Amino acid sequence: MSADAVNTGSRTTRLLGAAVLIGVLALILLGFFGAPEDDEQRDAVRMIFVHLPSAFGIYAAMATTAVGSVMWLWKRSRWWDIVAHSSAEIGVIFCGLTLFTGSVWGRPTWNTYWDWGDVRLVTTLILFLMLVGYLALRSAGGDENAMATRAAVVGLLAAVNVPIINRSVEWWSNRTLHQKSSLTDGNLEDLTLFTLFVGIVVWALFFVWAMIHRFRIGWLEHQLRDIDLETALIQRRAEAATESSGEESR
Amino acid sequence: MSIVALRDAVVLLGRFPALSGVDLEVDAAEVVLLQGPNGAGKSTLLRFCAGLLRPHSGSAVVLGHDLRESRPAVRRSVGLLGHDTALYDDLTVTENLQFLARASRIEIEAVGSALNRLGVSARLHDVVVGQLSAGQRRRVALAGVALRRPELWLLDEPHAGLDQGGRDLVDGLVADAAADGATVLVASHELDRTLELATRRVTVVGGTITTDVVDAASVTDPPVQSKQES
Amino acid sequence: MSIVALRDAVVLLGRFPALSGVDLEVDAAEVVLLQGPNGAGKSTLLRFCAGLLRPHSGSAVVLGHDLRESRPAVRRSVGLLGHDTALYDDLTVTENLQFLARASRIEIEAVGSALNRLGVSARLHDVVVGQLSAGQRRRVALAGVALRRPELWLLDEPHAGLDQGGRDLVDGLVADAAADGATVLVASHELDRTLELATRRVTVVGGTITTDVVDAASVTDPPVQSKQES
Amino acid sequence: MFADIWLVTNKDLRIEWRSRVTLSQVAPFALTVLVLFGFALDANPEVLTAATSGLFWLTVLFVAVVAVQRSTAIETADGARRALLLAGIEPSSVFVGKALAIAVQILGVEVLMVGGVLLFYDATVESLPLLLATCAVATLAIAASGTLLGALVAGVRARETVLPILLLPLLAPVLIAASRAFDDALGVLAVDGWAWLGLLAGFGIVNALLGMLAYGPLLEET
Amino acid sequence: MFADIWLVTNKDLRIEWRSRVTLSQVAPFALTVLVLFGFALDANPEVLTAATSGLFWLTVLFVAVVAVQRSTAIETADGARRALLLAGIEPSSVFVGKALAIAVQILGVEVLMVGGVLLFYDATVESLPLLLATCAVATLAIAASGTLLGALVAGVRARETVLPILLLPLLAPVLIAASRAFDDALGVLAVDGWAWLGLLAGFGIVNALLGMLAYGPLLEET
Ligand code: HEM
Ligand SMILES: Nc1ncnc2c1ncn2[C@@H]1O[C@H](COP(=O)(O)OP(=O)(O)OP(=O)(O)O)[C@@H](O)[C@H]1O
Ligand SMILES: Nc1ncnc2c1ncn2[C@@H]1O[C@H](COP(=O)(O)OP(=O)(O)OP(=O)(O)O)[C@@H](O)[C@H]1O
Ligand SMILES: [Mg+2]
Ligand SMILES: [Mg+2]
Repeated sequence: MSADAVNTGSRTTRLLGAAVLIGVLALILLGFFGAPEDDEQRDAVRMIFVHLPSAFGIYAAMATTAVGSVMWLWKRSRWWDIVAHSSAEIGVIFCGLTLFTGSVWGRPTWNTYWDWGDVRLVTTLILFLMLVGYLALRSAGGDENAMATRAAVVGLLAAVNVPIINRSVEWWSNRTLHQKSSLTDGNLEDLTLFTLFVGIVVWALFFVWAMIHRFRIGWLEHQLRDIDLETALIQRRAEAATESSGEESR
Repeated sequence: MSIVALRDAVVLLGRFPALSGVDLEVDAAEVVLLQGPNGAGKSTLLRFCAGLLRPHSGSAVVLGHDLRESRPAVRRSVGLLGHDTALYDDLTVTENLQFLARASRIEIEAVGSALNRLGVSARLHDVVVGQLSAGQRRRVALAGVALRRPELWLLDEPHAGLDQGGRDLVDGLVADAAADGATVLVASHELDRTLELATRRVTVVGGTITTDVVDAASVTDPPVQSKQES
Repeated sequence: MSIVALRDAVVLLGRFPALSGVDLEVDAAEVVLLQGPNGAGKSTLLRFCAGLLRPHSGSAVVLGHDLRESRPAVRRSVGLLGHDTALYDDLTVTENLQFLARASRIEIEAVGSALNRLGVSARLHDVVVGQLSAGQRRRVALAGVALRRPELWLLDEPHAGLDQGGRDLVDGLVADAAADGATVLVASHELDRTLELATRRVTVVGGTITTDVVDAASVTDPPVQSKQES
Repeated sequence: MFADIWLVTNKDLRIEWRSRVTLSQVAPFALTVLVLFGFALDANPEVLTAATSGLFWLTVLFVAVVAVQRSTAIETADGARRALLLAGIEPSSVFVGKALAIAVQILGVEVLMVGGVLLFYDATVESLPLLLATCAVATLAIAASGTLLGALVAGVRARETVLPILLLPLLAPVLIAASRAFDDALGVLAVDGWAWLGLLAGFGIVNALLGMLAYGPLLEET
Repeated sequence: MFADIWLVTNKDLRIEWRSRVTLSQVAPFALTVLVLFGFALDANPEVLTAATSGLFWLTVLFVAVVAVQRSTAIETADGARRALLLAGIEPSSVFVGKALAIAVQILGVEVLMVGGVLLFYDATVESLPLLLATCAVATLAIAASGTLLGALVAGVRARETVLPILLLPLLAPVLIAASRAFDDALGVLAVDGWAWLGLLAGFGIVNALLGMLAYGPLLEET
């Protein structure tokens, strides 16, 4: 443990990190030079290589948060609590990235950065706000256990958004600028599809890599607290030894 | 069967080990005085026994219920008077106690007699609790505990803020409770009063118990005011 | 010149005459014990003398200032310890006292010695006040009063919640203040302790003063178990 | 169960009644916000008409935040929460009881606000049943979420500010769905109000169930 | 005088910093409200553009309510107000000190909000000086009124609700003037923004003076 205590990396994460770097390079090459441009959207279509993997990143992160939250509430397992917290933080990043790439993409294709009527956009934004609230709550401090329980409830409330985001284009098909699932209807070019998969894999690796690091930080903090607790306990008991004679005069 | 059975119980407030390993066995009908310096952990111990705090480690059984699992069951059968009075400022004295009675499934008639028992004058029954004096407020809170006739009484400085008459009432209350077979834990700094009541004296320092004297004699002992400390 | 001079002072809380006509003259360096049943009006009397309440009728002069006109001037020169501690929960002990010191134009160094004086251990100096135990909190509040070295000390149950050492500290504090020529009004139910300290005993009942005994004997009495700190 | 719920609702409403907060403060607050919207959209009648439903429900959301804040303050003052715990009432009963008390207050304010909107914003009611149903269902959904989050933030240091940032996004779906249903009820937009109402009901049920489940663990952790 | 002001400002900001309320909570709150306006005005881009300035300042008003609530809560907990009274700091210094602390927080949030408006509401800045001046002046006016009313409601039983209903109408002039000035700065409307700014300054000065005078008597009455 002592080696890990100095930094949160390990052989696995370094390998993962390298894979992510290489993957991003490959993605750039494939995305810009490999995949063909779209008939209507022209070069703008390349945004999908970041946009969709980011969106899937939200799903993965929120699913992890949901599982972690349930496990905390059920088993009161600190391990899962830290998992939930870590993945929620990463989820905020993915969510922000989705919003950002989406609105940048929207400018050329939909001729607007933002559309208040598009249910998918709106629900994604709601999720983002709820995650910001989640982090605000976490940072408000206070008793660790109480905080974990509160955060778990908020995490679950936020996670409920995910299926809605995903299904919204079907449920409100008249109120969306988004196209329906483009992965399954099979009219993407092969190379585009391939690049998209590369993007998804790279983002998934990034997620795992970031999770491991963030989790280790959280876990180390937790252990530090345990060590602190040991010393605090010793100090606290020492009060008894010194003070059974006099009052706490000093 | 012992009413309270703690073994090496550690309780954290935030990250601070307010109880750093407590071993305590209390049998039915005992009256235990908890003494010790400020910040020793007396209030924490009482709140812990009331099922309001979670044990961090160690084992803890109160009234037959394990505090790691079934704290709600414990809460229903104890009565706790804390430093704060846990009353609704905007409700009158009667309304507060009636709420407590209904919530604890006790007949409403008990309210009047509990208030009488604690010497809360009739003028105050319809006064909003937020307007009471410090001592009046504590009397009402005590009436709320007495009302429930708990099996385990947890009193945190019950004499504080009460006038002479009030102090005598508290003593009577504790004596009666013990006579009825209930168990009482009293944290107090007013040793001269509580020593008379207690059958046992436990000293808490630094979140653990340092001395534990079963003091059958002290029941007859006159209140010398001193010994302990200083 | 008398420090406190009330003549038929009536004070209303809401519409309730918490003081129903008080006549009281206190001279410099007196230590006056206010006793009386719960709800008698002791706390109200202290808050009134601190310049926090407006007289409804009657005349009231404290430290030479008329309470009908110049209450801010009174407030600056008195020190009040109330039932609540008037500290900021989110600031640490030191920060709270430093704030008080700066606001009252007192050198910052006084903070450390006031805390020492009240026996607040060094571990607590950087703890946020909201996390203190009841007694620790009152010690800090008392340090805040001592810090200001007021001409008139108004202490509302200063012993409540303090452990034995703390009680002795309070007694020492009061004795020293009186020796320095300051005047002290103490409301208390712990007569056995305060009787030793006081030079005069005033009984408040129903918002007026019923008995007023100057207790010369006790002045010469040594403050028995004294010496501060055990 | 029902006795306990009524006990809690009754207590909260009695405290409200004693302090007259809803009547003398929340209701004026709601009207103030409505009028302020008028100022902010400054004398642009078409805009105001188009926005009526949205502004109505946005105001209700702010009212809800205020009402929940008050409902939480009642429990946290002087450790009163402890009393509830020690009394041993089922947490789910406490939840339902407090939610009902909040719902009653919000409903009262809504009645007033409908009047205000008709008056200030020059709106007309096309479908009264839809309007009433929307108010009822949305209010229950809001009260359920509000009570849950109220318990959630009760122990947090800065709950005045944490509450709105958690509650408002959570209620955004209610805002949208209730506004669309109102658009239909007020004849502003040709949408299917009843479909939105269904959505609202679903949201309300999910939140109420979640609340009943989560309230216990939340009360535990003080 | 200045030392006292700084003492109070410093204390308030320190408490804020310790609890990170502004950073992690008030700012997201502002963002949430901005977004909620978007939801409420649903898919009506013209309305949104026309209303941008109004919604911006309305949001600032809500932020102000939250910030003042927090600032008041600091003083009222456990009779801390009494400490201020007994310490003998000039009430006017307390007033200025607390107002400054609030102003600093609100200004911080406004910076963020300008970003949000540019993104979500598709706004463009035409005159940066006017924009900045309006923010500064309006914020001071808001902070002054807010602090004054904060003291006013401190002793009131249900201050969570009284504060907004007093503060919001009082700030209606700020809302209007600042919105018009912003309309000019964002190039939405061809009005004379600087003239509105003058009005704003006048309002701010009057409120600040009133606050300094009235704060003492208000602190008195607990
Ligand atoms: C801020 C604006 C946007 C947000 C928040 C957003 C959000 C999302 C989300 C959450 C998904 C994942 C849905 C799923 O497959 O489950 C998604 C997918 C997608 N988005 Fe966006 N989006 C935005 C803008 C855009 C724009 C401007 C375009 C392009 C014209 C676009 C095109 C797509 C496409 C093609 C998919 C993949 C759909 C599929 O295969 O299922 N999005 N977006
Ligand atoms: N979050 C925290 N961080 C650090 N210390 C804490 C925290 N919470 C509580 N404490 C400490 O834990 C102890 C709590 O003790 P407790 O209130 O049980 O004391 P007590 O014996 O009742 O004292 P008193 O006689 O003053 O009432 C105190 O020493 C307090 O300073
Ligand atoms: N608004 C009010 N309406 C009615 N009665 C009130 C109101 N405010 C205060 N009182 C009464 O005024 C009295 C206040 O007394 P005060 O707090 O001064 O008593 P005290 O002598 O300090 O008592 P204690 O020993 O309990 O601290 C109490 O009897 C209280 O019930
Ligand atoms: Mg204690
Ligand atoms: Mg009193």
